[in-house]
Amino acid sequence: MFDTDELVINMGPQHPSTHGVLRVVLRLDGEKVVDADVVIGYLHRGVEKLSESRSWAQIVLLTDRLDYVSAATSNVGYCETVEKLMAIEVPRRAKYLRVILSELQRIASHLLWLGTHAMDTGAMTVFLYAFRERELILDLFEEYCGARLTYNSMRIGGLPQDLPPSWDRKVLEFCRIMEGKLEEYETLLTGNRIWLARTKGVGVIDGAEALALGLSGPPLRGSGVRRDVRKDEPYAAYDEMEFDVPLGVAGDTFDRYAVRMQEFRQSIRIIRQAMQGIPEGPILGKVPRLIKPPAGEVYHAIESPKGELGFFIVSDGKSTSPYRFRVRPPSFCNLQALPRLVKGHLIADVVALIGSLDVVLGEVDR
Amino acid sequence: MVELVLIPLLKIIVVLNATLLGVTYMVLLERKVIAWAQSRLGPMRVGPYGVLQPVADAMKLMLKEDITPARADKWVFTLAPILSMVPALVVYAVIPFGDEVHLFGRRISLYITDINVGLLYVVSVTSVGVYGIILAGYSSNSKWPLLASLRASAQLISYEIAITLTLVSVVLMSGTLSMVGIVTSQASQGVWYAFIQPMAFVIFFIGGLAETNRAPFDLPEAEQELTGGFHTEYSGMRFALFFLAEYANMIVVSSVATTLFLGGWLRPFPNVEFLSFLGIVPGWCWFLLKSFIFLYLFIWVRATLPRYRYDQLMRLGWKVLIPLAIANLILTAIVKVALA
Amino acid sequence: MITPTHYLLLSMALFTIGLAGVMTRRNIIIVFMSIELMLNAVNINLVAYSAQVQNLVGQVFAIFVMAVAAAEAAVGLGILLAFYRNKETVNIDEMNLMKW
Amino acid sequence: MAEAIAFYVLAACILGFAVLVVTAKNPVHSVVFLVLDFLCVAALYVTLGAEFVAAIQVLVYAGGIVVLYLFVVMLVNVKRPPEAFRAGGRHATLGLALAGAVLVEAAAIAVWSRLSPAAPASAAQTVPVSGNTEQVGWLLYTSYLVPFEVASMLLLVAMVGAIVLARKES
Repeated sequence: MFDTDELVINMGPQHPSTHGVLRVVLRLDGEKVVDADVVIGYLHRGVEKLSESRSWAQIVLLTDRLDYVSAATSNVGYCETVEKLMAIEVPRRAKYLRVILSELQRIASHLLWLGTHAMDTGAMTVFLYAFRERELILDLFEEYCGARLTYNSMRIGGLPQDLPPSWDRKVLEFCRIMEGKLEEYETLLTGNRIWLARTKGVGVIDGAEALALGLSGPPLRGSGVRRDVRKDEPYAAYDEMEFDVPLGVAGDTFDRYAVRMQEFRQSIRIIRQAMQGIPEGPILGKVPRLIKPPAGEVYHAIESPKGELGFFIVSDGKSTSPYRFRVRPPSFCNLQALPRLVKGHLIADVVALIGSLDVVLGEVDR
Repeated sequence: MVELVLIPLLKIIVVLNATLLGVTYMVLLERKVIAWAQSRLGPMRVGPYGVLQPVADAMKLMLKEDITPARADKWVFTLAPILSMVPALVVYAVIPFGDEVHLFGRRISLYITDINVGLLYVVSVTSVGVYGIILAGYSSNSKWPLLASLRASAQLISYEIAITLTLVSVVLMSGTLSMVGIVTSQASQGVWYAFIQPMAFVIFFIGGLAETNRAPFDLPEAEQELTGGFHTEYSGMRFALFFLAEYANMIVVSSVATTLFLGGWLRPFPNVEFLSFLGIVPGWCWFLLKSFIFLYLFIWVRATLPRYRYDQLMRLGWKVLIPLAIANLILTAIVKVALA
Repeated sequence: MITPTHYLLLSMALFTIGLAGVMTRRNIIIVFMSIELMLNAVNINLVAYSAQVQNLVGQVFAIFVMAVAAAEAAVGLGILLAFYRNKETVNIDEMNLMKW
Repeated sequence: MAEAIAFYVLAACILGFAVLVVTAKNPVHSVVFLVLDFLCVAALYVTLGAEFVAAIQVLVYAGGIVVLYLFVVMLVNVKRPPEAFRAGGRHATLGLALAGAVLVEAAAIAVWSRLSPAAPASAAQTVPVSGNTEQVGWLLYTSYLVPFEVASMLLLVAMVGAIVLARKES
């Protein structure tokens, strides 16, 4: 009825399903989205600039606040970047532990994505189921480092502490539970006609365009592009792990969903291998007491749950803090596909698509 | 005088109070059942197992500041919740909760009234309920409620057609529009209409979900899409009225479904002799039990399914349910004529 | 005692109010609504006399009137929407062209 | 007595709401009054023993037609503020005068030509069923079958016409 004119509507920054403080200005023709404009910056805290006046060791805890639902992977990314700059050799046990923590973190992050994505499409039970399992991971992290959200769990050159006793048993127990619960989620969603109707053919993007838009992580792999930093440029101990890179075909919301669901299983697989093959030894490499990398610049990327998380750091070799610090946040790059994805779809698809891109505003705005 | 005024008045008071109490506890039941489905406990703080939670909720809503948005159409804004609450309550006038009972030496029928056009009355009165939603969306002077109210009215009007068509096929079976008459005809035919009209029953249930804005058709109040739907701008008692109306409508739909398809107050298999011991249980208990099963289904569905999209909802209504309902109606008519 | 004359007077008054609305209001939607009021006035008459003479034909005709009113409203509002889309007005005074 | 009270109350409501429909500044208010007016008319039908027509009145008029009006009014109102009721223009004076004339004329006819009370009841068709709904249904499907079918054709045509008219040209 209201099709005679376009309706401009503000979705966010206060909106239940923009996952934080994202603001999307939608131009609607009835219920159909004609155009979308993503407005970001509501959560900008100046992490990058702030890092330039903090010591190298202090920056680790700033990286916690980038992707706050996936702090451990950000920690790994930053520490490895500095290690690369300083050419520090990390002990093998530390590498394995980093893999385990990263993959646990990936599962936790994907669980949060699954819950909110399903919640956005109205399946509220999945949300609580996902949080139930995420709780187990948070408990594991709490036992390891004492924190449940911002772990500060890495140090340049290794890890702050070794595993607590019987932690490994609990991790394996979690893997066992998680596999059963995955079946539960898939029963509620994957075969559900309404879920299929809501996700299949929504927000289709092909591989070439996804690459052109700079997508990475599950959104890119959902379009069928084989790109995974863990495989392509292995870091930590990923070169010793055996795992598959799940790929989508159609590049729609359902494929992005399916890719992540497969990644749960791959993560469990990696955790099991790492727990099995974890060597004994020190957990912290030889690191000078005062961290002062040589002059130079470095870029290093890891595969965070959201995609390729890169750190670009310039050191002048004189001061005890970076000269220039820059993050390549996967959420930020993935988010720029949103206007392209939502065009021509309905409002309900907008929330489904924000969910399927899995953005965290802490990382987008930094 | 007692027969004409006092007893109906007492009945009205009892039904209204029972309804409002039922509605508030329906909210608690929903929270509890969904919580159990999601491996939570639900409300536990107010009273043992949270049984006093509805009281606390009611207190909160009553004491909350009643906000009218700036530049809202104040007059309509106040009227809208009333317009959605009143039809939901007025429908109870024709719902037969049970047969006659003897009380204080009088025969009292367990319905407020039995009118000749009972079913038509239900349909007409519920069709007026859409005004509350449209006017709420319009008068809030806010875009999200407006979008939601458009969705809501389109949805309600579309699914009303399918529902009414299923009702027609039930009327074809019973030969009467009176709610009591429909129950007694099920007794005389010895079968619940759910068994001879399974298609109508299913369509009615799906349509009922849509008519009451329940998941998976809860688009008009989809929090994740429309920040709360048509009652986004409402607070306090006016919001409570919308809330009560929604749950009252759920009870209406389940009561009507019970009456039309599950034999109302009749015991299961009303004409099977060796089950007559079931007759010990009074009729109104059967009625409440059957309605409760429906309400439970409503909650169960909400805990399980994702939400339809607007276009899918319309497609389901117009391209699936309405043709099926029409086909069912024609089939019923043909069979009825062939058998006659 | 309420006689048919009472109903007749009621329906006349309602009809007149509707007529006054048609004549004075410039918003075409309100004009439409006034026409509905007039149709209702007619219906009151039909039903009142049907009750008076114990003949249901009056009620049957009232139902036909409603069917026609529904048809009128649908087409009328359809035309109005089409017009509004082109001219951005609902003022009846500005609707003075057969073609544009 | 009760009948008289019901009639006068309902008549007052009907006329009052009708006046408000015509004079309300905001078309949305007009629509709301129209709904209330139609509900009162339906109540009047009930007092006349025409339950079926009353139910249809609520279902078709209040629940159907007026919703359509509300939609259109909202569409128009959203885009521009409601225009004030401009009484006193040349049109208005003329219109009110005409309406008054019609009222006087009709009232005169009504008063002078007192109906002979109660046309013979035998004129009613004998209908083999009882109950208002059944009787109306019987008449509709026997004596008035052709008009009934014509009316349904009319509705179909109107539906198609409305869709064609309201559709956006693409």
